[in-house]
Parts: sequence; C-alpha cells; structure tokens
Amino acid sequence: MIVRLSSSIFQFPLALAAAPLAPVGLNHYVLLSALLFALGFFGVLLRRNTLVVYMCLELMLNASTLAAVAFSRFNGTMDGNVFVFFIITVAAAEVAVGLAIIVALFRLRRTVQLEELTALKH
Amino acid sequence: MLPPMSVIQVQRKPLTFAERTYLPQVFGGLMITLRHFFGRRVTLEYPEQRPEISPGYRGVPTLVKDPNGREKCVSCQLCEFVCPPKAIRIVPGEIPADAPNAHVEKAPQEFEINMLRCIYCGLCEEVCPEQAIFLQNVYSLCGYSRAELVNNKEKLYELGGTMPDQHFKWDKKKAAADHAPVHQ
Amino acid sequence: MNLFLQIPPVVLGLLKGLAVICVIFPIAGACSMAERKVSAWLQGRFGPNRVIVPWFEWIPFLGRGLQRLGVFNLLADGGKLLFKEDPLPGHVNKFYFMIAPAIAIIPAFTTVVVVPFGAYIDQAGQVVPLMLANVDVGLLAVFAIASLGIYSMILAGWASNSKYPFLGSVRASAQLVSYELSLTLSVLPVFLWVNAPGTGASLSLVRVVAFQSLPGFWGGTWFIFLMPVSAFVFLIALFAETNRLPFDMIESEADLVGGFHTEYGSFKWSLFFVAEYAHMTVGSGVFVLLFFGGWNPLPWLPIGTFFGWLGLVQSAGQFSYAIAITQGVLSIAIFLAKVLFMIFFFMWVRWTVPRFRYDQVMRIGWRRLLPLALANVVVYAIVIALLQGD
Amino acid sequence: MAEFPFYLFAFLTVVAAAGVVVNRNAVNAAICLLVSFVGMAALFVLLEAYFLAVLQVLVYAGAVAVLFLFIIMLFDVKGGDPRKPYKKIAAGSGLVALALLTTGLLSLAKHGQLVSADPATVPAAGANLKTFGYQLFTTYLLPVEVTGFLLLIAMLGVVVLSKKHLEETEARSQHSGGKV
Repeated sequence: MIVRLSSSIFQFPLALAAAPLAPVGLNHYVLLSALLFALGFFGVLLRRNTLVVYMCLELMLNASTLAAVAFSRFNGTMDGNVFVFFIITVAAAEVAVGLAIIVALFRLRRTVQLEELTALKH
Repeated sequence: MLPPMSVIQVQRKPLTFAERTYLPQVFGGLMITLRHFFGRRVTLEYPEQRPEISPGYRGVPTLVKDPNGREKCVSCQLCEFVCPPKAIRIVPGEIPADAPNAHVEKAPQEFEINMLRCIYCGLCEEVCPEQAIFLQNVYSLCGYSRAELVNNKEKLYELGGTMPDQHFKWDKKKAAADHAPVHQ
Repeated sequence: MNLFLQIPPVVLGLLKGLAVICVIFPIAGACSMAERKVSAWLQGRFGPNRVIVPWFEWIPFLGRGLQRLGVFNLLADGGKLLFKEDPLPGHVNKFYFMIAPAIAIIPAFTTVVVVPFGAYIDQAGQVVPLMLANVDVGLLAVFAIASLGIYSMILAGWASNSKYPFLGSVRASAQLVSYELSLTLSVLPVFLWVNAPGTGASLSLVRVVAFQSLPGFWGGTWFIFLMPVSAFVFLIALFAETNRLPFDMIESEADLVGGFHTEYGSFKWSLFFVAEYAHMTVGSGVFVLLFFGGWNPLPWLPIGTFFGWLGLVQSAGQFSYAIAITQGVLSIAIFLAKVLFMIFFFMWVRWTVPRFRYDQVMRIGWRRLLPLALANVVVYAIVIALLQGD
Repeated sequence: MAEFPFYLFAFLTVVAAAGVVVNRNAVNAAICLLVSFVGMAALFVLLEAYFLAVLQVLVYAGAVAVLFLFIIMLFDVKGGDPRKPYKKIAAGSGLVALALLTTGLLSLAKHGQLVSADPATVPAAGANLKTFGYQLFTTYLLPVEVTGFLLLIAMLGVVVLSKKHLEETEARSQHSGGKV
C-alpha cells in the first residue's frame, strides 16, 4: 500500500514539508491536519464499503483534533486540549452507535456495500 | 400391579449470597491446592523407583524353563491357535537325539511372539497344558525397529527364566521311558 | 561513578531500558517453567526435574538442586523452541501471521517503561524512584499500551484463517474490551485518595507508593486494607486482561483446540507465551504498587524506616553511592519478591479454579464486576469528599 | 531535535491514512487506521499533550480500531469490495480533495506563516494533568455532564440496536431463504 503513494496528490505536500527540515511550528501541524482531513474526506467519497467510509470519517475527526491540540499548544491555552477530550469521548460514543447501526444493517441486508443500500432511492 | 414407588421430591436449596459469589468455594479450593503444595509428592520417580507389581499382573508373555533348566514347551501350538491377534508363531521341532530327554517330547524349533500384535489377554497362559508360557511382570518394552519387538525363543526364555514348580515332568517321563520296554 | 553520570541521557535511557528488558525477559521465560513446577507441586507431583547440563552435575549440592528445580529444562525448552522447524501453514495470511507474535511482545515489554520498580534515597533525603520514565499519566499509559496487546490475538486469530483461532480471537477482543472498563474504574478510588485537594495531581504509580510509605497509621496502610473492593475488582479484571485461567477463554483448549495460537508452532508460539507472562509480570507489578505498598517491606513499615534499621542511612553531609546502590538493590529485591508472589498467586489460582464458560465470563464482566466497580467509585468518592473536603 | 520526530510521525500518520483510503482489504485498512491513530498519539506527545496522547491510544487504538476489526471479521468481508473497489465519482472526489488541499496550501502561502510563538516560551498547558482536571470540572462542567449523558444515551442506543427483534429475524429468514 505504501508503493501506491506515488501519486502526485500525496507527494506534493510531503515534499513541501520535508524539504527544509525547518523548525516545526504551528504551520506544520495545521498543514498535516489539513492533509489528513483531506485524505479522510477523499476516502469518504471514494470508498464503497460502509465500514471503510466510517473509518475515513474517524480519520477526519482525528485530523481535527490534531489541529485543536496544536493551536492549544502554541497559544499556551487549555481550551483546545479540553475540546479534544470531548471530541474523543464523543467519537467513542459515535463509533459505538455507528457500528451498531452498520451491524443492524448487515443483519437485515447481508451487505455493507454502499450502492446496494438504496432502499430509499426506489 | 407394582406398588407405587414412594418418590421423594428433593428440593435443591437456593444458593446463599456467599455461594453465589463463588468466593468461599474458590478460597476453599485454594486452600486444598495449597495443602497439596506442601504435602507429600505422590509421583513415582520412574527409572529409579519401580512400581510394585501385583501377583496377577499380565505383563509381557514369556517362556519358562523347569527347575532343571529344560524347556517346558512341547510345541503343541495351542497358544498359537488360541491367540486372538495371532501374535504367536511356532515352528515345532525334534529334540536332538543326543539330548538326555530325547524321543520323549517335541520342543519348539522357533517360537516368536510379535509384541506389536500381542494384546496381553493371557489366553496363551490359560491354554498352555505344560504351563510353559506365562505373562510375567515385565511391563516396559521398547525397541528401535519393528523387528526388534518380535521376541524370539532366546529372548522369551531370557525374559521368562525358570519357574520352580514341583512337577518334574521330564524326570518322570525319562524314568518312565527308561523302565518301559523299548517299542522300536 | 562520574563516568556513569556523563553518559548522554539518550544512551543512558537505552541502557536502562535494555537492563529492564534483560530482567523482564528471563522472568517471563522462567515463568513458563515455574508454571509447570508450581502446577506439579499443587497437584502433588514433582514436575520436570531431569534435564541437566553435563558439567553442572559436578557441583556438589547446587547442581542437583537446580536440576530438581527444573532450571535446565528452561534452557532445553528454549533451545528446542528456537531450533524447531517453524511451520507456516499454507492457508494463512502470511504477513499478519508473522507479525502477530511480534505485536504481542512489543506492548508487553513497553508497559515496563512507566512502572517503577525500586527506590533509593538521595542527598536531599528524597526518595527517588527507579524507573524508566516518570510521567504524570503513569497508570493510564500502562493501560493504554497494554490494550494494544489485543491486536496480536485478533490478528493471529484472523490471519490463521481457521475457525478455532478465529473464535478465540473474537472472544479475546470482546473479553478484553469488557474487562478494561472494570480495570480502569477499580483504580479510580486509589487516585482519588492519593490526589487529595491541594496536593497537585498525578496518575503516577510513584505517588501511590509514596502515599503508602507515609509515617503514621493511615499513611502506612497499604491500599489493599483501605480499599479491598478496588483490589478485588482490579485483581479479577487483571486475570481477565492477562487471559489467565478462570478467564482464558481465548485459548480454552477444551473447546477451541488452542485458541488463537492453534496454527502456531515453535518460536512464534513461544513468543505468545513470553508476552503473556510479561503481561502477567507487569500486571502483578502494578497490582503490588497500587495495593501492596510497592517496595515497602511490610504494612506500616516504610522502606525509609527499614533502611534505618539496617543502618543504610545517608548522613546529611556526605553521600555514598555504595549505600544508595544497596538501597536500590534492596528495594528492587523486595518489590520483585512481591511480584513473584503475585505470579505464584496467578498460577495457584490457575491450577485450582476451573475455566468459566464464555457467557459466564461476559456476565461476570458486565453484570457483576462493572456495577461493583462503579458502586465502589461512588462510595469512595463520597467518603473521600467527606474526609478530605474543606 | 524536535524536527526529526515530527517528520517521522507525520509521514507515518499520513502514509497510514492514505493506506486506509486506498486499501482494498478492509482488515488492512483497519490496521492502517490503527497505525494512523498511534502516529497521531505520538504527535500529541510531541505537542506535550501527554494525557491526550494516552487517551488517544486508549480510546482510539485500544477500543475504536478493535471494534472496527471485530466488526470486519464478523462480517467476513475479507475479499474487500467484490467488484471495483472505488466509485465512479472517485475522480471527482479526488479533484475536490485536491482542490481543498491546494486552497489551503495557497492560503497558507499567501498569508504567510501562521503566527505561532516559540514553543519554548509558551507553557505547555496540556501537559499539566491538574489544570486539565480543574478546567474540566469548572469551566467545562456543563459539557462534561452533557458528554456523560451522551455516553449513556449512546450505550442505551447500542443496546437497543443490537437486540434482535422478532420482525428482523423473520425478515432475515425470508431474505436468506429460511437458512439463518
């Protein structure tokens, strides 16, 4: 899977980040966070397996926490950290409920493929 | 008509709270194992210590000799016929003419018990009219090849040794043969 | 000694880590032997007592003694497992099958980093804990890293591509996640007690031990006397988390052949066991630190007083490394003795109590232990608020 | 010294995240997700948010990823997506993501660096466990309560969702021709 990364989408920001080995500041963390968020977003649009889509959602959530922690660290405030605490808690609840829904769906339909779950379409 | 059986309905006592937590039982069990921890070891340390073999033990079947050191087997082949797994093979033979007990009986030329087949049932011992084959107390038998586990005559006598009985069958037969008129 | 202090901190950290691994790994390995000896003794048997390295026979008393203890069996076992043919079944997912044992080992040894294992008294008269990293989040880090160990079982079971390992790994994941709740909740009262208002806050295990080494009746009390329910819940959850016998659902050989390691053999298989024993060692260590007073020799007998009795006290002006090292070694010895007793206790229970059924395991976890842990937290929160509140 | 670990873990996290997106096999994707979570925890450590790092490992890596793996294994979707793994709008979504990225990068480039103080001068607020607890139970007391309530609701919801209803069982037995 690492080999497939040679597509330009992934190379560009990495090259940008790695080039100078500059002192790491807020910029780097925010950029990384944006990159992860974009990856997650990309995955949500791209994949057809409900579970993988859900994983990509988690990835997006996680990316946002990184930004919050970074802002909190570089501004010397507590709020971002506390916020991440809540995000993690909510994410745990959300994963539990979401996976329960997926399991229920799978029991009913015997599939987790998105385009087969089109009952509302017809 | 059978009289109606008197049935006693046994009421199982409901478990108490302590019992439902399992804890008293678990602690009791722990105490029992701890007693064994400090108690006497019951394991026999095998190669040095050997188990006591009881008299009726059915170990490896062996051939025995009489008190004078003669073979008792007369190769009647009853054991060969009775052996359920057909582990015994006997080739009957003459006793050499120059032997002191020649012309009285036969003796096995070959006597093989295949220990890979033997099931230690003891029927050979039961059936032997001469009391020549015994299941004795040899219980550990091992070898590196299949051929090694087929006991031949020498091996069987070596395992069996002599059986100090008081029949002196050969002596009597010899005496009878000496006193009787010669037939041929 | 000065040379020792001049080593750069990174190298020093690596050396310390290596030293700790060098202790934990043999303990974990020796546990597999001890398990067999203890099981034998508990059942009135001798256990393995035959293997001997040739020249050791000539040592008059010790050689035979070690042979009877089965010490050399350990070496023979290790050699056997190392040089045996390493089977790789054709139907497995090779990558995950290979890395699963490694994943088992890594978290098991990483947890040691935040566990203190001894202490000495420095120039200022302060008790300095011996540990690799004294972090604020101490115990949480242990829980977090230990919870990663579950992946080895899940991956091993899944990669084996065979139904018994798979069932074992599914059971493992459900069981470990269930008991983690009780495990974490059960230690909360301890930290509520330790982090009294106005004293700073830390989840470090050092702080817990420091609290159990205070002078006076309440200070010197070990937490097992103060919070027996917490200790009980923690112990049960520890049994479940380390997959020890009343809860070893994932390998229950009666119904699952060998559970998640059914398809494994030789060295990879033995790695799972080293990991299990390492988990057990660290778990016992944490239990000792939390509830059995860490490196304090007896309840109400802090190690400082103990050193005083032995004359191992540093006078105010001069600081002797020899005394400090003796103190450190002594405290480590006390701590290790307690840990070994805990490991013995694990084995003792294993060879006494039969395995639960899986539904019983789940029922105990969710319907007995979790409510008990929650009630325990609530009660202690109220009690501590009443005692320590202003 | 802080640069090398940052680039290492950033690279690890991004590669793992990309692995989640492109992997056909759902189990591989879940493992990549796990690696990404752990990498993120390492980044939290670099940001001196130790408590959050541990929480990240404990909750995300220790529970969330396990749940994902558990469900994937239960569904036995080991072949991944049976047909084409990616949707037709993959190209479109790729463009969107790329546009998002480019916009962000451009805005960063245009407005220069985000104003960030030297980390050495700013206190690492997240490192102090006491402040954390203090904040949670004073300023953020209401959110804590609400989150607790949310967790309770979520737990109840999961219990209700996981219960096998009678109608559902019937529907399934019809769906699979009587075989369950």
